[in-house]
Amino acid sequence: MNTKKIISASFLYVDDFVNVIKHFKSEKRKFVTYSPVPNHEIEEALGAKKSKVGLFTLAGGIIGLISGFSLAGFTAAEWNLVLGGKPPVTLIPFVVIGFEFTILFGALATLLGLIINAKLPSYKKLKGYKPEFTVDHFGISLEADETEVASLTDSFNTFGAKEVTYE
Amino acid sequence: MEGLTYKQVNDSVINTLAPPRKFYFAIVGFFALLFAMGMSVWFYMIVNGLGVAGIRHPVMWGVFITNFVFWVGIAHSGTLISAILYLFRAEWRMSIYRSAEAMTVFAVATAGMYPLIHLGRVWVAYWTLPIPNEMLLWPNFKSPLIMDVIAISTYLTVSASFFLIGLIPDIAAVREKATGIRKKIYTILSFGWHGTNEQWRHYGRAYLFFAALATPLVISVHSVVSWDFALSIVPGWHSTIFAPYFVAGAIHSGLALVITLLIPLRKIFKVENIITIKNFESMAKVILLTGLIVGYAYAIEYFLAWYSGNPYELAIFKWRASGDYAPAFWTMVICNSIVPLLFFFKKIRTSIVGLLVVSILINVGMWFERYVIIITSLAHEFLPAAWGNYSPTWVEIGISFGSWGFFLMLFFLFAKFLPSISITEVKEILPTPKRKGGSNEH
Amino acid sequence: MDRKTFLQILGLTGAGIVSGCKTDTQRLIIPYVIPPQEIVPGIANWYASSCRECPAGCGLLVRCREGRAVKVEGNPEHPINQGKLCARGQATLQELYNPDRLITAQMRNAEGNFVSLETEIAIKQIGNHVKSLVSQKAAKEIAMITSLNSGSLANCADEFMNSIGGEKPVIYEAVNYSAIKSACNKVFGKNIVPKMSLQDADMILSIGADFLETYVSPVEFARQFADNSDAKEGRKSVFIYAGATLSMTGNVADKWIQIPAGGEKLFALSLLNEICKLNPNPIAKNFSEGFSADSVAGKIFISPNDIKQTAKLLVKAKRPIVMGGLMCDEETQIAIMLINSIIGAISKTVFLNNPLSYSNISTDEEVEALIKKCLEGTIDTLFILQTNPIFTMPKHFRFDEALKKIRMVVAFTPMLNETTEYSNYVIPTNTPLEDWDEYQPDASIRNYQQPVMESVFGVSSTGDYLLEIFKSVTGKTLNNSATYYDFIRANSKSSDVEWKQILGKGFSSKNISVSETPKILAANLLKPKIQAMNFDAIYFITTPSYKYYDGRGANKPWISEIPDASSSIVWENYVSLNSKYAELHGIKNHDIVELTTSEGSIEIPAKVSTDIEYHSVAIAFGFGHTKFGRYGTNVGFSPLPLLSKNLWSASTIKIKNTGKWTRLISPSDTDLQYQRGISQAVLLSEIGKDKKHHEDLNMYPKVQHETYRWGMTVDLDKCIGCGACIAACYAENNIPTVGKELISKGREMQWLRIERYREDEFADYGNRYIPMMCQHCENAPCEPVCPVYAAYHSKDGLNVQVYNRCIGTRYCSNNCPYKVRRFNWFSYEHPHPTHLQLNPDVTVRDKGVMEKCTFCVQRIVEARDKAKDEGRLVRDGEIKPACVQTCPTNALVFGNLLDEESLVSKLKNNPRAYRPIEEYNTRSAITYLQKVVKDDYAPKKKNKV
Amino acid sequence: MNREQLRQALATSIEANDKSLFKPYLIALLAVGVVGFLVGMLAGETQQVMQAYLINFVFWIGIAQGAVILSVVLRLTNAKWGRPIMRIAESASAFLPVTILLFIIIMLGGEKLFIWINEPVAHKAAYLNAPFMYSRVLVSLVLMTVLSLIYVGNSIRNDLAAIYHGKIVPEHFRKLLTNYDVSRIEKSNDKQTTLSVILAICYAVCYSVLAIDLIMSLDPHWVSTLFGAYYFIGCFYTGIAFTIIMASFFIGRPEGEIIGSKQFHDLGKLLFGFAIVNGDFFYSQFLVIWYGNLPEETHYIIERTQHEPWATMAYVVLLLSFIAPFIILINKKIKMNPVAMRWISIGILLGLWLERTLLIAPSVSGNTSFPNVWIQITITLGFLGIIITSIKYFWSKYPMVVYGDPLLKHSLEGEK
Repeated sequence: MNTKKIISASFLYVDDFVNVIKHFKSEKRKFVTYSPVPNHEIEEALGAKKSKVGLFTLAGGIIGLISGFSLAGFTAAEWNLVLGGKPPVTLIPFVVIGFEFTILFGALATLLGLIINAKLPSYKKLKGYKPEFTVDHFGISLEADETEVASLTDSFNTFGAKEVTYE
Repeated sequence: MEGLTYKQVNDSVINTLAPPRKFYFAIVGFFALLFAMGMSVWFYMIVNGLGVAGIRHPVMWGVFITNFVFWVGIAHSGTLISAILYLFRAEWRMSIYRSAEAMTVFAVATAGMYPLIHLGRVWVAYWTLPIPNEMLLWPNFKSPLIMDVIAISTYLTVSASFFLIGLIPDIAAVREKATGIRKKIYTILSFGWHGTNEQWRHYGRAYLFFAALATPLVISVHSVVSWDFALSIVPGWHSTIFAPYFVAGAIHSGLALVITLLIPLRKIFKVENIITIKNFESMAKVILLTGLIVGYAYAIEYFLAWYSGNPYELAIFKWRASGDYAPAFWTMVICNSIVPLLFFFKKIRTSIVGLLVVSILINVGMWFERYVIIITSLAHEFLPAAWGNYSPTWVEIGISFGSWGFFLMLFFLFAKFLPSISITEVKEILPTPKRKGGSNEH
Repeated sequence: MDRKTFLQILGLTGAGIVSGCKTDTQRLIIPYVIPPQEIVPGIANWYASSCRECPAGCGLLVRCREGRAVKVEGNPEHPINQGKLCARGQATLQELYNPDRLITAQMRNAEGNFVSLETEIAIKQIGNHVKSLVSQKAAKEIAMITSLNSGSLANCADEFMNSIGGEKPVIYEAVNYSAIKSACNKVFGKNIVPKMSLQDADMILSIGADFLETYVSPVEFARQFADNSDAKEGRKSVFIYAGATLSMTGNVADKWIQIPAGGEKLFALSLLNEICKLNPNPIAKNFSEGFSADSVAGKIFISPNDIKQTAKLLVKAKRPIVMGGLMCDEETQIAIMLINSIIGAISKTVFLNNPLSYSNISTDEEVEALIKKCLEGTIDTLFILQTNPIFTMPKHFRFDEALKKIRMVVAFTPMLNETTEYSNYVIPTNTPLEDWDEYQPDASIRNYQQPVMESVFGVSSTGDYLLEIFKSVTGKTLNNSATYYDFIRANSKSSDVEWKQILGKGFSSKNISVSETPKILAANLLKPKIQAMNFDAIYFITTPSYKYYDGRGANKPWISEIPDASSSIVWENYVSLNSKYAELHGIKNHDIVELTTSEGSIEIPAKVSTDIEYHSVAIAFGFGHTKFGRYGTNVGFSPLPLLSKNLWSASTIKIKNTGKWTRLISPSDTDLQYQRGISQAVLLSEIGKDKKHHEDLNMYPKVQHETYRWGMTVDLDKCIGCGACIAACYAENNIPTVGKELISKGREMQWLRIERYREDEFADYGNRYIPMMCQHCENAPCEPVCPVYAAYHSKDGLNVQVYNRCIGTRYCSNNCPYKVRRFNWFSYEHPHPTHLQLNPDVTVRDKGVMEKCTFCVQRIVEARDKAKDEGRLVRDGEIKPACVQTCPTNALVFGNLLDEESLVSKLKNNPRAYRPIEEYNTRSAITYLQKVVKDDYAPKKKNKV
Repeated sequence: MNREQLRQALATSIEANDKSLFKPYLIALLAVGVVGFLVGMLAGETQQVMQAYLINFVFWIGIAQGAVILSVVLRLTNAKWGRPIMRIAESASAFLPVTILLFIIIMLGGEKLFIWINEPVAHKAAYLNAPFMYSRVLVSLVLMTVLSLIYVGNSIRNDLAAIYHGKIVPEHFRKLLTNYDVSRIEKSNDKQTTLSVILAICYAVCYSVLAIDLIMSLDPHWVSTLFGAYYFIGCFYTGIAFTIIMASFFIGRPEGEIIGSKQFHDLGKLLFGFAIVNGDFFYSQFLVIWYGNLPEETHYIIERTQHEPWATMAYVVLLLSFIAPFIILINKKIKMNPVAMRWISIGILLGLWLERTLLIAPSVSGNTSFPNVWIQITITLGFLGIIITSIKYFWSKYPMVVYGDPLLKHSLEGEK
């Protein structure tokens, strides 16, 4: 019977780590990578698509712009009062309101986008995660059959892994 | 910063969160007391009426609004450093932006109290918010004050979110070193961050968009603050240059306060190798630029007041320089546009003493700038029979000190409980660890 | 529900114990216009009455809401004031609602302290005492001193004293015209103070007569003066003021002849001398022999030409008048009377057939005779009726000593004052608005007063008390009158129908036949005695304050808070010094100087100005009470210690700078207008020329008004700076007074202020006034900046302030170029019973909100609704905001600007029209009309504004 | 492209010493300008001619100086990305000496432009009088020209020194490189930084003076405190746009090989940023004036936004200089496309040119008449001819890459 194990390896050097990623990618294996800092080379190696957070920002911004102008415009029309000779509904000063709402809604939508896309908050402990990954180790973890553990450990070591563990 | 490793950075920043000594509690306690004192004075004023303060007819705005503009200005440097310089890819921001950003949040919170303090009827302050109600009572969105309410609350929301987003990976790092109750708190605050590349992918984009949104926001916020004055017809207020001039002034004072606070901070936390003199020098250069802009604005306002031939404008500007508030005026001119010129000398902008002295003087000068603009214009408006001079009473002074207490209390708490230097971003500017020779290209 | 019950339900009269003697009179009061009915809540009742703040006798209308008087206004039908009132008249409500009024009688006990006792018991005790005197045949030991009453109360007092066999009452007034009376007697054989009129007068010479302030009948004079100087093209009327101080009156003169205090006699005599040269009159020539202008002018430091020119003008004029002020002694008044006679003023502007009530005032000799008796110990009991001689009598009279000698001094007064300090009994009385009375300002008019409301403190009138005492002395009623009301009713000799009409109207009048102009009696005229002025001496003079009169107005904070017309100083007085003199002697504003005369010395702050002649110093009288309620005590300084016998005549004085310093409080720091053209003036010949053109530019579409656009015009040529409008505004709009401490901090609450500027267009002297209130701008800068729509522009053009919506950001005030918005820095107190005066139609604002002039929107709404009910538009002149209503000179006009035919629209197109700070595009609803300076009298022009 | 390839390309280019400066189209442009000018004058349309001339004057000097300031800013901010296009921006400086000559015509016809020359405004006469104003403008122009030329010259000398380091210096550069070699580049760069600071400060001051004198004073009763800054920021904005257009012409040329899409991306971001700043400065003035509603300020705005033909033109200006660039430049791909960027920049320049017209024409020739289109077009073409000629001259004579700049290495292959 095959028991699944989570193997996780940590690397000190980015170039080693990139090689590992490329290797496992070519093997079409599923794996999770960790890094203490974001890194272009790693991202390139992973070849992930551009994040969709930007769409949230854009949508938020547009909704904000519309709601800012309409809030100001409709409430002013509701009051329908002349102030200092200025007509009740006049767009020029409402630009500020429209602008601020654009920013506010855009920012909140970005926050929402981040939370949804990055699946935050997620307090479940990830298997294969090690504290060093937030310090200086680049980590990779993958699910493997128990039988594969040894060979995988070996291949990690050949790529220069500092430490390989499994559970 | 050369030669540091990820681990060294990680450790030295997390070390700043080591359990504090008694002295620290004494300081925080002192500021908390100061804050409580300020709050009591405010309460006294609410009960008795605004008459206990020095504001009067015709100077209806005084130290409260001066403080408001001052604190909003302070806030601006944080966003400048964290967002604008992020977009400009300036590396010198990395080690200082976190504390600058914390300053932003606390300064906006402090600033936000002042419009409330100065209200005649603070208990109905919520009428300024667009809260749906069955009476269909909505605020007047044409009023610069409502623009201000919207701008400041947007600013507080966005800068606080930006601050928290930036903190997430760092708190994850801190979490791993923490124990006991602290660990639990940091775990919650870290939103379950693990630093997977999937997370980083979204995080990077989100951070970029936040920066892209915060940049125009920061400019708009102080523009809106300036329009609190410029949209009036008060001589000395009604000026088209106010928006850019206030933005520059805000950054001027904000950076000065960042320098003032970071110099002792880096000493206490022994992070001189992370917050280096180079960081300060870069800030000094920006201060030099903003100082020049502010000086340009002073000069052009004076010249055009004469050129316009408007007797009221001209009278105000003459009176500022020679009237009852001339000392304040010259303090402002010298501290804001003359003293910063010292930063032309490399010796001064790279000396800790020089930086500290100049930045403190700028803070004094910028406070007086707002004081001069607000008070002198109101005191000598159109009708000479309605002129009157203003001076603050103990109420205004007490509340002002209280607000410093509030700000410094928060800042000290922050410094001990959250990483005051961005661990992640400092790591980012270190050379990427590579087996085949490092490079910091990223 | 009747009025009384209603009041009790409202709980308005805490001390509503009504003395039994008067309940039966309560029902008979007659409201003005509205028929006598029960009070309808929310609907105001108007009652006619009469103002008793000074003896001028203006007619009043009292507005009552829910049974309490909330506003007084002039009675438009009354011949004296024709609807107008001065600041003192407006503030008469603060006498009524003064929180320091007595509730019960006060009796001095053995230790010399006052104890309260029931007024009825006190009256009984006094009655018993008088009874015992009468029974001991010692009625001659009873004396009475009373303020000026002409009509029923005077009759009542006379008959009271007469019936019990006491002395004839002495009528004492500090402001008396006995010099005129005796001069009139000597010249014409008539022992009277004649009625004077400025109606259509084309040449007015005032020798120290402040006829716009306190002189004889100021409201009447102000109206007449403004009427005939209405800026018509090429108008001829000329006003010359000769005196030591440029008073509020002198300020509107075409020319000020600066004569030193005490120089009036020489001036008058030389003028008479010059007039005789032009218009010979042997008696006058003889009287003024040796006082030619050339010989006299140098002695009073003026140019002979000033006298000669004045003489020419007077002779040439068709309806001239010369008036002599309080400081003029008998001989001066004789000279003036002779001038008036020669130039033909008699029966045109001076009416010997119509004696004023002032004629009844006892002479100084009569007063002194009474005091002498007291000092000799022959007076046992003295009744003091509504007068305060201790405050006004110079020490020469020794009145204080006299009072100490008397066993029983009974003072009838609403509240304690300096004289009550010497009294054994103080009987609290009603104020004029609370009770019946009758007053005759001159021979042609009888004013009637009704109790427009329940007595605030449940006390009675002086007349009722006298009748009570009489009853307890004799057991009979005086003149068969059970109450004072009956007494008046009987005195009126009218039928019931007439009586109702009279009460409804507030007065009755009769025509007086014009008699032959009397001949001048030569026999009585002795050659005048003259002392030349001394170049080195400084002469001191005091004049009654236009705010406090002889001091009786000092307990009214509304008036105290009105900045003085000539110095803008509030709550206090000072000594005026000539600026050249002050400079020479190192005295500056606010320095405390010591003034010493032969009689005594006082210390008083100095105010330096060019409004006073070099050799003269002046102090306003009426300040410096030592006991006059919370508002009146220790306000300013009394010059009494400096004075010998005559209160108003000049005396030499020594001035010493003490080196001490105080701060005279004024709401404005400067009186220069820096050529900003705020209060503008124009030469008569240049009216309409050289007007600044303002482009009609607007970023936004023009504001459209429906039906009405309320607006106002203010004619600065008519504005005399008297402050009546301010007092009216206080009364109408529930504006709190704040005291001088807060004013010094810029916390005054007046919605309407009169800005005072020194002329800078025309050099030398004079104050320029401009009433400044909310301008109700079309493009109001205050409105758009309000975050919560608390300020907005209404459809009929008002700039509306919604107190309930205001959150107190105060931005509106910052952005108001006219600085007319007021902020409630505190919650202001209205101590009991002043809160009863509050106008129920106007919100009382709490701390933290902004407020300002509303154009009396409550009046606008009322009139508009009424017009709507009647299916018509509001008529022009139907709405009068409080300030417009009371303005004695009609300087303010209110109306609909959309109506081309309205008076305000016409005035708006007057060539003198301008709007201050017009270049800021505020499009205000208030248009000012430039003050006119006659070319002949224009001081040398400085640079043009 | 590596360093040696670049060196060779540059050397080839400058040694070619292209004499065919006056291409037929340039001659045609210049001729059209001169003819338009003369015909207009002869037809008695002096004011129209001078107006068109002034519009073009303030427009083109702004472009040339703005481009130079772009180089200054790139230097001061140590922008690595900007090194490949720095010299292209600097090349606009060739137009600057010409501006001084061009100004003489304004001096000659100033009466037709500046109403206050014949009707002095009393309280401003001390400042607004012809001799003082002309000297102010001349001093500003000369100062900026001299400083810019020194700045560009120093930069070129460093490059030549680097290019000919160890090589034979061609005849016409010998004088420049006398006693000069690569060893002095570092010190020179320090000096250049100082000079940059001076240039930037002088730019702000001088161009504020020019804005007030040449544009604001046309309506001597109007004042806006931001106007000086609005003008010099606008000039910088046009300078960026113009640099983009010039850079786009280098694509395909050997010197242009180091200009990649990254440069256009960053220039595009800069353009986007300054579109916003320019719009912000406009709004800052407009909002304040609109809100204040003071006739002394609003008459200027009302004339230009509520009366035809200016009202329509105002919307076109807003569209071209702010709304269109703002919307288009959000897109990253467009920013990286040189041809697209060229056309966007031309659109922006057109917008700004119309904006100058909108500022100047209503003040000069009244608020109803539309400017004479033919005079406008011919004179504009003439100015275009002059600036192209001067820039072409520069291009043919000097190395078009800051070869000696230490930060250029980031744009070269094999050097990181």
